Amino acid sequence: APYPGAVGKKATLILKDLTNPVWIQAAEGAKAAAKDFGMQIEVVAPIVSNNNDEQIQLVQQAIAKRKDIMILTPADSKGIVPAVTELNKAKIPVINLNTKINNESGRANSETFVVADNITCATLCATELARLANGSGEAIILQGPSGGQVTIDLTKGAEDTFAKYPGIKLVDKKEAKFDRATGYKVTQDMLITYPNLKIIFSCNDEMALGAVKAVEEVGKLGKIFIGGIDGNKDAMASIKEGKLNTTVFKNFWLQAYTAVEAAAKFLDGQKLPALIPVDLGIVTKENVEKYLAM
Amino acid sequence: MDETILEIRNISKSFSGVPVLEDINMCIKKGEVHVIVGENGAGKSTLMKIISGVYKKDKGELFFEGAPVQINSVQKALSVGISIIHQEFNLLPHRTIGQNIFLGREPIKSHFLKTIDYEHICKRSKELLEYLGLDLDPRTLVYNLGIAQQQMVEVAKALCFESKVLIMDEPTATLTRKETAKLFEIIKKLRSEGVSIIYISHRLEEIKQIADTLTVLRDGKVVGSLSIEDASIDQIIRMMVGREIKDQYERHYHTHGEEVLRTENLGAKRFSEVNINLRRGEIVGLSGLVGAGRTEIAKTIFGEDAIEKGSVYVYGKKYNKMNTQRATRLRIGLVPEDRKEEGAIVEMSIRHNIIHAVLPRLFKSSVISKKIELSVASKYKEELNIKAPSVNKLVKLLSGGNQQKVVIAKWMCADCEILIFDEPTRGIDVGAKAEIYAIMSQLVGKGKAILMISSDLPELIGMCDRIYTLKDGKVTAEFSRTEATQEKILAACV
Amino acid sequence: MKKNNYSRYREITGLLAGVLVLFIFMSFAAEGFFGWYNLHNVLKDLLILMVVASGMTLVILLGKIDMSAGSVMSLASIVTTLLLSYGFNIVFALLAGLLAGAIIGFLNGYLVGVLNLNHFVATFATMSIAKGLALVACNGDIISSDSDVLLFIGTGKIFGLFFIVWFAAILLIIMFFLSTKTKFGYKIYSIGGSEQVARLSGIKTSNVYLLTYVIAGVLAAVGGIFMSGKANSGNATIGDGYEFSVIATVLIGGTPFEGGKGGLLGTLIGAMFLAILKNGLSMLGFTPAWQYALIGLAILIAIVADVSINERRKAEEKRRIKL
Amino acid sequence: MKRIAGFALNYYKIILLFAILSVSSSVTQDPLQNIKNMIMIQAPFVMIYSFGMTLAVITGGLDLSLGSVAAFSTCAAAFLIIKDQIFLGIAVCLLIGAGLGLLNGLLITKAKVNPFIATYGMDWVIRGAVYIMMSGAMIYHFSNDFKIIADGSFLGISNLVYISVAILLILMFVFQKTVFGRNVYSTGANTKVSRLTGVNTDLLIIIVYMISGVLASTSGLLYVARLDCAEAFLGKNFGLQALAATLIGGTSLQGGKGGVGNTVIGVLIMVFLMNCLNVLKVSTLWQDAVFGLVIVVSALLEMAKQRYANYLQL
Ligand SMILES: Nc1ncnc2c1ncn2[C@@H]1O[C@H](COP(=O)(O)OP(=O)(O)OP(=O)(O)O)[C@@H](O)[C@H]1O
Ligand SMILES: Nc1ncnc2c1ncn2[C@@H]1O[C@H](COP(=O)(O)OP(=O)(O)OP(=O)(O)O)[C@@H](O)[C@H]1O
Ligand SMILES: [Mg+2]
Ligand SMILES: [Mg+2]
Repeated sequence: APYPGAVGKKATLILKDLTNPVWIQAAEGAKAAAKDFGMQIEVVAPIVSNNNDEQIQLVQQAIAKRKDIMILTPADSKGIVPAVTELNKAKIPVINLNTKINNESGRANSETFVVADNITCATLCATELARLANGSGEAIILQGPSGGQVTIDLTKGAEDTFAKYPGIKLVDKKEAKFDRATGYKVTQDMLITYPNLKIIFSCNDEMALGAVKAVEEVGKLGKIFIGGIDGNKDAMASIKEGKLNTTVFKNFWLQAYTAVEAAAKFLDGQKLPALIPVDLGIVTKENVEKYLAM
Repeated sequence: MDETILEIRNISKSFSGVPVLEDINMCIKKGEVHVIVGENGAGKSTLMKIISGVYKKDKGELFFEGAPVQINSVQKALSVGISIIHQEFNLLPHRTIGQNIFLGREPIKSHFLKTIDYEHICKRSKELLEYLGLDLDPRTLVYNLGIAQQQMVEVAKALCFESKVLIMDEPTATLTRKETAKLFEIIKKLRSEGVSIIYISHRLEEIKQIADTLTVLRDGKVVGSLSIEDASIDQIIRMMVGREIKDQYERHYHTHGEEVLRTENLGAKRFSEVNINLRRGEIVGLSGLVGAGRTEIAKTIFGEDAIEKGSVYVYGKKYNKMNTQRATRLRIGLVPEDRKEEGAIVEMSIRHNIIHAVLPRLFKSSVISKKIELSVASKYKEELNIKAPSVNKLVKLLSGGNQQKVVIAKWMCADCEILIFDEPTRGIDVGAKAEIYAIMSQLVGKGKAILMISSDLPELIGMCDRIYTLKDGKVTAEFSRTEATQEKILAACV
Repeated sequence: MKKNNYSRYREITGLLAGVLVLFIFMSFAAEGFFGWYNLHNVLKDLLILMVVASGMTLVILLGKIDMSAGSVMSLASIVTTLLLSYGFNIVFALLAGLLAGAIIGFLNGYLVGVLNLNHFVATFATMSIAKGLALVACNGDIISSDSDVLLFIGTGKIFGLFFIVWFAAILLIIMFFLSTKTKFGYKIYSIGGSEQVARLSGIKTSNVYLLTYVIAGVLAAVGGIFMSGKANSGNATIGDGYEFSVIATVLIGGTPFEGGKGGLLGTLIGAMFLAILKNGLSMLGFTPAWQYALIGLAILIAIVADVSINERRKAEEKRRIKL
Repeated sequence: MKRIAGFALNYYKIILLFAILSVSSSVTQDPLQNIKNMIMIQAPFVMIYSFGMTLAVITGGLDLSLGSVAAFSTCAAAFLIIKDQIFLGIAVCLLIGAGLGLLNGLLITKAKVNPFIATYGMDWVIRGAVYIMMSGAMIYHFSNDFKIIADGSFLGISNLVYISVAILLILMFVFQKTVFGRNVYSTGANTKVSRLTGVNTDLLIIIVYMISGVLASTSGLLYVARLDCAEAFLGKNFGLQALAATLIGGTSLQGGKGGVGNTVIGVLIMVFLMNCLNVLKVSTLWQDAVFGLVIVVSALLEMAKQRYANYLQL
């Protein structure tokens, strides 16, 4: 075993969701890592996706089960703080994954942050879209359910990026509930409202694929550039076909694997860097084959 | 005795443009029993609801003890000293007797917290119940009471106000003789204490027993007020309906055909070992005190309640299980006692209701033709003389008697061979009653068979060829038309 | 005769037995379930549910429903934390949160009790309105709070017990008292039993509707504030779908939609049932997918197994006779 | 004045629809295309599952399980359709829809569970089942033969329109013109009277929930064909949307009143309103609030219409 100190130790991985394909990949990555390092891992998630209150309950359950380490993917970076404080009090080390725990108060300490955060993702995707559009044109953002952390972060990332290009005008932000059908519907409305639309930044691949469908139907594919986030199989297939322009391969499997490895290292007594980056790949038509093979 | 306590002047009321009361004038004297009679829909209950603050009057004035009063809420009426026993039951089934009696004006223990003094409620209720001769625990849920007992609780509720004017809207419709007698005793006692009583009833034979004064309403107008000594039943009827009604129980007796219905040791929740039979061209009565289980027998034959023991023979064929679909296929029809909940869909039109039962047979292809529907419905509307401007009128807008006729029309339209009438004339005025009797006669004349349940003994004796008496869910005797007398039947019922 | 009085509790005993069995099963089967730390947390969550559900119970006792409860929680959460973030005093912020609940409750009561709008439609609409207002107010953002008081409300302890436990307990005792001993409580049962009868008995129904909906709104707001306390932040999605759990709790507790019967005690046991079930299933390691299926099944079983099915059938038979 | 008020109240829904339409048309550059979009593509989906809700509401109940039924049946069918067994797949999908509807119906009629809680519980169970079945997978890239169902058009009109109009006509016929439909209305208005008139009310209610299930599956299937993907979280907001459309359309929750015709208007108001907000560039955040207001206002107008029905007779 590479990390003898971790063998037999009990870890809990709290995800944001376990019904969505990408998070199920994460669960698999975590389990693979646990097997490799001889750890016991329990992967849990709220029943209602992205529900902060349920995540707090899951944290408390992990404390009740006296786990050795906690890997946490907060659905709400601010709302999880009291639960992390509790973990700190219970002396259960926290590995922060995917979304950064807001530690302005200094009461929510984690050992490390495995970076695959949404702001970075959004920056990558928005930059690629801006490049495709030659740095000018009207842009919209398709958002997840209003008020959710993911939406907030991704929107912020995209807004900040677009703001760097004087030619790009962010004309609207619309909620499309993270699902394909709504993404499709909202995009239809947007195409009518903004006839000169050039960029559609979507907060996940599902809505992006809905947007692709709507754009395809008005024959503007290639004139409007669409980008998603996540890198799910369907999206990459669409990129290969030349419909979707880009997505960010978040590599959930690797994220989770990396986080569990970090946990193992920590339990083994090694010192962790403050940040552990995970390779976030920007997928384009050129490199899509590589990602499809992964 | 001559002092006027309540005077009604020029009261008018209309519902969505339709006048229901027009210029009503009436005087209620202190310590009298003032009976109000009138056909269904004459406006009796509406007038009472205006007096007791439930409805707002459109026009007119009320004078109480000589001074004008504005009664604009139930609370106000009560504070003035007017209380009412409504025609519909007004009890909450899941609350106790005591809670019901004090409903809406519970005594308060602590004024700050507004907590209820439940002990006082129980004590006072117990007294009232005893006064009415009822041995009931005030903590019993009303849900567990029989219908007659519920009615007595209503009486207790009204008495509890110690008011000066007590309105009773058909209090005896659900009472047995014994309880009716008890109620009359109480009315007399109250009268002697100076309480005025306004009493509404369709049972004309009661009136002579208790009334001091009588007012007749017809079509929302006062036809006349007279002292009881001056009134004869015939005259009252004439005033009510505006025409002469001949022999009420009009029957032609026929030779009876084959047997269409027979029960063999039929038993269910509240009755057992019931053996009765019914032949074509025959009206058979079921008599018994309220709670004897007559309705249950009817519902079991009709398949609404499950048969637990024994069986039912219809046209000679034996059935151990019955449900309402099978019963209707066998051309059995039930006119239930609870018209509004079980008889007609009051939210729908007359037309809908009349052809409801015949639908699958009328439209074999399953596609409804509006033309046929209209003509069939109109035919029965005419035939039964249902008073309504059109068959598209909603049933809830009809008077009780006309609603009942709609229910009967439904089964006539379905061409039923066996009809079960459960309390067909309860709460129905004399005119409509006579019409319903005529319809029943006509039906048996055509060879149909009728099972009739009624608490009104004269009507049962007048209409039936045979009468079974029931007690506690068991058949106690059978009388033929010639043998049946009120005394014999009563003796078999108690 | 006396037994009739207690027939109401017979239904509850069945459910209580179910809860006990569930509890014992989970104690043995689920690692970490039976321990003060976990049970204390379960108690806290169940009391938050119960606070909201006790308002809902009153509404359902009236024979009505309040679909806006979840959205009111979100709105209260946002209003409170937003005001805090603008530097307002905590007491003021909390009162404003409660007031937001009261206003939506009043709107519900007005639509239902005064304008006679169908209760489901009315509260279904205010559900959207309240959620919308919350989103607009916070501009779709999550609002963090640095208030130690709010944090204390959500996570602090007094004499070893969570503040929420104390507070909810007092609130519930008041609610029990209100619903069973006071004139107002009597009126709720009466109107639920039959609005017509209540009105004919001189009860001003519109006032009772208004007050009941306001209470329900305020209690939902309390629940929302508790939730933001737990997270020490405000979130417009805090109460999403919560009304459904709350309604399920009330129904499992034996207060049927018809109104007029049942009560808070049943709801409390219903809340125990759901809270223990959720915590236990999660502790047992079921994935969310399985939890979905099993919770749904448990709700159905709890309702189907309810003794009151027979009651319901009987009630239908024994409908009051109207002449 | 009275005439104007009467007219406004009688046709307020049409007027509302017209108002929304003119507002949205005045700001878009290609209003016809926009309206075509709404009617041809957006409305049909919503309409079909809203019909299911409407029917359930007519029986005096409601069906909160529409969305999960759509997800479960289409996901199960997708396994077949992806292997090019299109007809078998569609049949399986509709059968599953009917089967789940049957379960709802049995719970409501035989176990006497209130429809609200019965279909809510079923929603959880079915949603759980589809998550378990898919365990994170999605099925996509169907053959064109299947996609044409929702993508294709005939004489310039989208297939979706033909399908939804056909369903509408069939439902209108069945529920307005046949004995079955009449009995459903009677049962909704008063179950007990209907039973005592010899109607098999339990069976009718069960059939209606089965139809509702089939309609949910149908719209699910159309979504899958249109978006070329079957996934476990399809239709999460079907139930509430359908309920809103039904209520805006004016079908009363008391049962026995209203109909799918009303729901067409309800759906159009809803879809056009959302579209209008979008083209007016109103922030998404306001949409919930506006939506709630529209429900209240239309309910109040409906009530005013009923109350002044006599007064308003022109
Ligand atoms: N709330 C109401 N809305 C509309 N019409 C009503 C209302 N209440 C009563 N009516 C109508 O007013 C008329 C008088 O009704 P009312 O109940 O006063 O008659 P009644 O004399 O008491 O008859 P019954 O002997 O059947 O009790 C009837 O035609 C009835 O349909
Ligand atoms: N406490 C009660 N509350 C409401 N309805 C009742 C009550 N008791 C009986 N009923 C109903 O009243 C009807 C009459 O039942 P009851 O027990 O009085 O037998 P019955 O012999 O049919 O009496 P009757 O036909 O004279 O009213 C039945 O439909 C029964 O369900
Ligand atoms: Mg009357
Ligand atoms: Mg009877």
